[in-house]
Amino acid sequence: MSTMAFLKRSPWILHYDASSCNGCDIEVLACLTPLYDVERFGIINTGNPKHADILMITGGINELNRAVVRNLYEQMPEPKVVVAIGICAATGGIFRECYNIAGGVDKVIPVDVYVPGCAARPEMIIDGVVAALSILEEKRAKMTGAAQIKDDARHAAGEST
Amino acid sequence: MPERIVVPFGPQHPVLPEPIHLDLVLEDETVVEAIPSIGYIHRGLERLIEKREFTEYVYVAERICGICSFMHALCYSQGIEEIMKIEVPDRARYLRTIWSECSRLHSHLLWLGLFADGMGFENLFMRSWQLRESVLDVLEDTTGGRVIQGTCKIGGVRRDIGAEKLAEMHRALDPFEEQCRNLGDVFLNDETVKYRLQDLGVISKDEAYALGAAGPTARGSGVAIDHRETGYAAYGDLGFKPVVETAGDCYARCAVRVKEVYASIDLIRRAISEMPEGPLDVKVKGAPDGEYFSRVEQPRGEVVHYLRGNGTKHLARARIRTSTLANIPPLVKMLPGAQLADVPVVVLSIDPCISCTER
Amino acid sequence: MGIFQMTKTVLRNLAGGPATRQYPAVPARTGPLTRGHVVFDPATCRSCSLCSKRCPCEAIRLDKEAKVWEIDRMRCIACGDCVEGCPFGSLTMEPEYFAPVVEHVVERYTITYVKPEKPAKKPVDESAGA
Amino acid sequence: MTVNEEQTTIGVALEDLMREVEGLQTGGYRLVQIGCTDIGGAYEVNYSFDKGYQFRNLRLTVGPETEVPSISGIYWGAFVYENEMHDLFGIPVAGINIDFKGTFIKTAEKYPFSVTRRGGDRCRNA
Amino acid sequence: MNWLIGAVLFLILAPIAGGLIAGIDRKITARMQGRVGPPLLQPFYDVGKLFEKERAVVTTAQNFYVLAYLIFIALSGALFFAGGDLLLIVFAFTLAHVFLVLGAYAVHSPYSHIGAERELIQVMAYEPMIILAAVGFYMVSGSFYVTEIAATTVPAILYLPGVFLGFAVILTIKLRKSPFDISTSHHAHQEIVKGITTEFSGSTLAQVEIAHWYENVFLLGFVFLFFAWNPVIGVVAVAITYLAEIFVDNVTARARWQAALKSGWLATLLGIANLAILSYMMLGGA
Amino acid sequence: MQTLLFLIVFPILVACLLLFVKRTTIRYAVVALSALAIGGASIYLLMRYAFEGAVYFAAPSGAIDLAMVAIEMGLALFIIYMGAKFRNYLAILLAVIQAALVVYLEMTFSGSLHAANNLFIDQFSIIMALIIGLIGSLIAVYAVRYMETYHHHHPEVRDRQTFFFFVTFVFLAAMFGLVFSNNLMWLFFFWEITTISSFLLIGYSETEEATKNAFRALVMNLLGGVAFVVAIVLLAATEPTSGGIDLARVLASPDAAVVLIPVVLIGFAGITKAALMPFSSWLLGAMVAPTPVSALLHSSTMVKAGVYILVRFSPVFAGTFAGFSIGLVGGVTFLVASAIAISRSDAKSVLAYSTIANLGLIAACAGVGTYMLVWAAILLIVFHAVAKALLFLGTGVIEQRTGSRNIEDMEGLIVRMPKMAVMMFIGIAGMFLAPFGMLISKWAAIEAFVQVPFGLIFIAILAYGSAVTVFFWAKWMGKLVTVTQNTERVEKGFFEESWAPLYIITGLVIAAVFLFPVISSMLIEPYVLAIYGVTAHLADANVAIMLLMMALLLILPVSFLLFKRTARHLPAYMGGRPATPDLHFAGSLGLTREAQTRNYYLTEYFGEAKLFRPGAAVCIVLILVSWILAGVAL
Repeated sequence: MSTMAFLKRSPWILHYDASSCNGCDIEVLACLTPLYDVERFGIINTGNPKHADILMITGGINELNRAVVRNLYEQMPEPKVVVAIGICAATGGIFRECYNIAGGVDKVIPVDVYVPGCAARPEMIIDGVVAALSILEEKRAKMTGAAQIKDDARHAAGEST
Repeated sequence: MPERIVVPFGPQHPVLPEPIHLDLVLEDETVVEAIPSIGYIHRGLERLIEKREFTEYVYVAERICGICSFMHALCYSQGIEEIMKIEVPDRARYLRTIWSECSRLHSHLLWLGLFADGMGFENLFMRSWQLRESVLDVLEDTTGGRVIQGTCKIGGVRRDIGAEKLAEMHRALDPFEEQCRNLGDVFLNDETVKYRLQDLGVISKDEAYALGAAGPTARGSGVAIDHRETGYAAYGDLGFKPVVETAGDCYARCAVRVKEVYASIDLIRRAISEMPEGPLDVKVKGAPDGEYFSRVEQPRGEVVHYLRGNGTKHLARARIRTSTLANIPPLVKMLPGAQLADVPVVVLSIDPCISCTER
Repeated sequence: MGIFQMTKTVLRNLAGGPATRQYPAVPARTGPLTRGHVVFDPATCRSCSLCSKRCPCEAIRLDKEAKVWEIDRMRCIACGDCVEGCPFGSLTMEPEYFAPVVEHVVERYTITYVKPEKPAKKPVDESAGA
Repeated sequence: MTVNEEQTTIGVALEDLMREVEGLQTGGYRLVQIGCTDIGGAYEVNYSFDKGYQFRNLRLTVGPETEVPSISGIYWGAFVYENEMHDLFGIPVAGINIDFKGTFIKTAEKYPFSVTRRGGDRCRNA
Repeated sequence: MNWLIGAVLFLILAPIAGGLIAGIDRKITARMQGRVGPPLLQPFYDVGKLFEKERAVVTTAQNFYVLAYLIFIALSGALFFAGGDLLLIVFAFTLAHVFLVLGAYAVHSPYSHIGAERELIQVMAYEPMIILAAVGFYMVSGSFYVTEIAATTVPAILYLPGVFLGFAVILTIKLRKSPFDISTSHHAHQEIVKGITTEFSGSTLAQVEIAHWYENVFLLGFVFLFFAWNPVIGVVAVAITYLAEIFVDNVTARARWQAALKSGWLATLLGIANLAILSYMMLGGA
Repeated sequence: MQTLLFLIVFPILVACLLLFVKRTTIRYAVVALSALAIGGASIYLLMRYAFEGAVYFAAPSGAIDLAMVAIEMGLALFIIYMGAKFRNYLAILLAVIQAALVVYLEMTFSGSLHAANNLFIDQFSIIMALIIGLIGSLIAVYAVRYMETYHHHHPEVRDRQTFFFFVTFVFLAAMFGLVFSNNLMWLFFFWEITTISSFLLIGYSETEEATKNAFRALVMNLLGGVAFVVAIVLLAATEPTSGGIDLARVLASPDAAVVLIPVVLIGFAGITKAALMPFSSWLLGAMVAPTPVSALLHSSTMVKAGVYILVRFSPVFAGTFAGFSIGLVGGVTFLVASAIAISRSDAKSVLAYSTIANLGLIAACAGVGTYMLVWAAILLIVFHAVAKALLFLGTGVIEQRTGSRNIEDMEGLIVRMPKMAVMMFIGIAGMFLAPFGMLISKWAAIEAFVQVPFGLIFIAILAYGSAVTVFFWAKWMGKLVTVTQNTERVEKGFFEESWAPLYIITGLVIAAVFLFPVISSMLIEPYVLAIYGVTAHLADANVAIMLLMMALLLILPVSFLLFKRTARHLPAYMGGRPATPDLHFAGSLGLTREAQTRNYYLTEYFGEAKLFRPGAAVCIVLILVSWILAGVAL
């Protein structure tokens, strides 16, 4: 396995609006547009979990989207990170006390980076992605390490038989 | 015979930034049946009135929707003011109008961008959102927030716009309008855009009215309903005529919004030049007791806040009916017969704001 | 030409160079009013708890006994209501944003204000403008 | 007060509802919304209509389990409000043209606005 | 041995050239949209990243088809640069795409399936024009062999302007550029998610991308044939053609499949008209 | 000559024997053994005559001629009887006209109705004999078990299996006779036998629809038959002294303009038999018959007789406008039938339209008739026969195992019936993919048409037509390879014996690719050379490349093994909506729905209703034009 980390240079994101008020939501989209242009960092908004490395979630978890969020997360190939954008995604935010809000995204899937703000600004989202990149890289290293160990184990088993 | 294809469209879908689900039944690529299902964003914030005092609830109302945030705050505040018989100072009314129209501008530009994206016109999406950023800059400079303004409160507004800033805004309007008109020309005259929009998702005037369509969806079909005509905030002073198109297709709905962008710029221009001096707010004493159906014209159409106070700091009921909810029945009627490629275009043509709809 | 309406924009973009704000290289654009994050001055707080009462999302907690002021950044909507409401100017709104975090922690401050002889409690003007 | 608009509210009995609604429909009114309010042990259902910014509101008061007829036969678009009424308040609505059968707005707790469930803290995260 | 060198050079250099072209494309596109855009080498980062990702599939069969797609695209390009029979190259090219389509079909997934159907519609749209272009070259140079077409001293473009225009139209389909990026799109947002590549991820997706690079170089080589009598003009013309495609990509909305099919077939008619006039002239001249 | 006679007579004997075999096992043994004998004889024929060019045999005539006329009259009476029984008066009318013409011919030109040689064999005949002998008999073998199951599934159909196999073998005999006859009267006799056999087989199930369609086939073929007799009358009348009904002499006739009219009429007969537009409907109607019948009609018999006659006479067509016009009938048929195939979901219907399209292509080649095109046409006949036989038999198996022959129901066949799916895959690939045969032929046809004046029309037709072909085949292939979850395997339970013919034909499809250079150089090129004095062949480099690609295709499946190890399996993307592995998801309105993936049929653009009439109209005009042009040429 190569040790070159392309992952950091080409993070593709999947954005899902859990139960956001659209505030953070549109700021995520604004990141793609000329003034912020996150494609500078190789970021593409894929819209397809199978292609994505970073799952960006805005808004908190409610009854119906719980399964959707988990489904999307599971469909992403490893290594992957989750960035919770905005305070609703972190804790449920101002809607924390609503009867249909179960809380932040971490109630359902592990969250790696929390971006505060109501609404989170494009700059904060960029910062969040940057923070996510190093985590992504760590996970990749761990993954290849694990694969290496597995391989070694297989070899060892092969030799013994 | 074509066979039937069943596709789950959404809730996560790249073209729809918000979760809405459609059970699409297709024959080849023609939609024969499309049943929406919503509820992915339902938070239940109407019940937050039990937890928040009626003055604090403005912040919740703002976050019903992050795009038309100011208008929700305005609608809520006007409702409470109506119940409590509060007379809002003139300058506050004008400032509210300016921020309302700025919100409308940013909402429409945002929508135009998403609409272009739905048509697969990436550059146009980029251009629309680039223009939108200049509106957001103005909003940030005058309110401190890009998308959630937080300046409207019961009895007036929380911030003023200084004379200097107003003059600067006024100066910026002309070049901005020119840029918007260039953008609008693409939407209105480009052949590929026309090809994608014309004769698509047609709703006749009678149908639109009978289905209770709101906002540009209704006006695109020739139904001249625009609540700004009732003259809330400063619209009464500034004078206002709704933008109406008659074709009832996606192109007409797009045209309404493009022309409303121009109209909004004009309204802001006049509001700035006629801006009265005076206080920003009046003191709110006591608690609301009574009920009122407060109605405001959002970028997406008429929004209704039904507010009912019982003389305590907590309202007895806040019921919010947003324009997208009213536009879902027309949407259900529009989809059959469209092509799969047109589904996002048709869905976007009502400018769905799901977080408003589901509260 | 009906087909190439976008040409003008494309050419202008090509000629004019990108409009991108090079964010991490160039600091974020903020205005004087920009609501970034709330800063607390433990030296001036007199534990009146108005801020925590006014906060619409219960992000601020004040423990008068333990003299602890807490803010949960993951609840704060940066509305500025606490800043406006603070009678002692202990809270200010800074335009810089609060950086993303990898763990959700509540910020905690110990109030260092020493109470003078006479507690000075002022009535709060609720509608104080900006 | 910055808004100048007439709002009239007319009480209506359950059996007169359909007739009244039909009357408004022939009178050229459009449906603005249907909304419910919990008035302690019973519901007020507001059917709001508008014609040229003239706001008319039919107010129906029903008990907790009373079945309400659907007006979606008269106003096709009423199904969104009626489904909502059912899902949030638990008011049974008979004969909706597009009946989501409780899946229009799916909530963690069924009928969160229902009067019969009053009392007790329903906020999950408080 | 010349042919072998051509083929080997293609197999080695085309991914590099193709990736660079993709990088330039993305940069120019970004500039046209008033953005900075990604680094020039971004496509390589992307593909490198994809190889680093976990192998995840819906069904293992999909990998087989995609690999076959890559191999046959490379093979048809190699045949082209080896100077082979143009018709055979076109058929090998079609075969490659059928494999891609089968890869998408193999996955039991609605979006992938719709993408596959659309890809087939695209194949149906462009195939006649490619065949016709080959026939056009035959009429000009008297051979179906790329070697001989490239060696001709006749400026093919002067005889085949209609064919060239028609080819430019289907080139838009082949490069997956708006308005004809209907089966899968380089742009993020499409009604069928990622269409044909929806279910491909990791290294499989990287293979699709590399195949696309091969394909682009091959197609640009095809464009070059129109100007082959003068290599300098040829290279300039290829660059201009590609720029024009990027430009069109940026000033149009995506079309529906009907329009793609219609355009492809009308373009073919244009080519036929061109060839009809040409053959009339040749008959008259003879 | 013994082999020739054996191939004609032996099937008839077997047919008679089969009339008395009631038990399936014995029938299977008889059919399998005779298939072996027939196949062996055809291969012997290949070994014996492949390098000898055309060989003519003066078979005994006289008594045989008389017997033939007698049988023809008998058949006419039978048609009249059937026509009366089912009130189809058009059939009666045509039968009467035909009988009258035959009688007239016998009475008036009895002196000149003797060909110097009644039988002959050349490389083209060998190819046809191989197709009939190998594929035809394999289909017969397959049919034994198929028919048993067929009657099991269709208890309402009267069990007439003895009759069925009788007709089948008579059919094969007639086909052999047809391709070996040098005497046009003989040829016509066998021609009529095929017509009547197909009539009987199509009507086998005796349902109303079957009878209707059988009569449609009969009427259309009789129409061709009438044209055939008229042609013979004309030939006999114009060249009474030289023996006008001698095929070899007609082809070699120095006065091409004179023979053109009769040949165009025979060409018309070929058009009806090959089911080109506007006569395509009989072949579609023939789908009501049990699948082996369809396989026979489409691959080795009947329609192949039609194109055989067209290719046989193509030297006469070559360079004439009448021939060009007939070629255009084929071209238009190719384009329109391919397009209509897009809109069909019934597997047999798709196969039928594809057959019609390919026959159209062969006719186009034959009509224009340059040496390269004849080369391509023969290649097309070969490849089409093997691939189509496989596809029909495969469809039959699938229908019997899954209860449906709708392409949509073949979704996931790779999981449910892996063996069958692979065979179908190969069959379909054989129909349109490089490096399989049909594509080689198309490629050759394009290269050939380029060199023909006005060949551009055909190139345009080919370009559009083959693009359309890719669409409908590939989407079918896609259905087969879809890996569905939670589906049951249903392959077992089908009679083991029936797999053998399938395996052999699959082998033939693949072998055809590897052997086509041999087929070309050993059989087709000498034939073309003999007729035209020049011949076409593929460049060696390209042959090598084709073989390379084929090898790659065979090697690639090995790569399957590479992926199995590490991949993690994910569910399909469903817009984030959680779904079960078989794609059920919670849809709107509280319903559980299944995400369905279906093919596109584009009926609005390619439907039969949209395209058939215009296509047929153009073809009718072109046929009339060919007659007029032939007349003008005189």
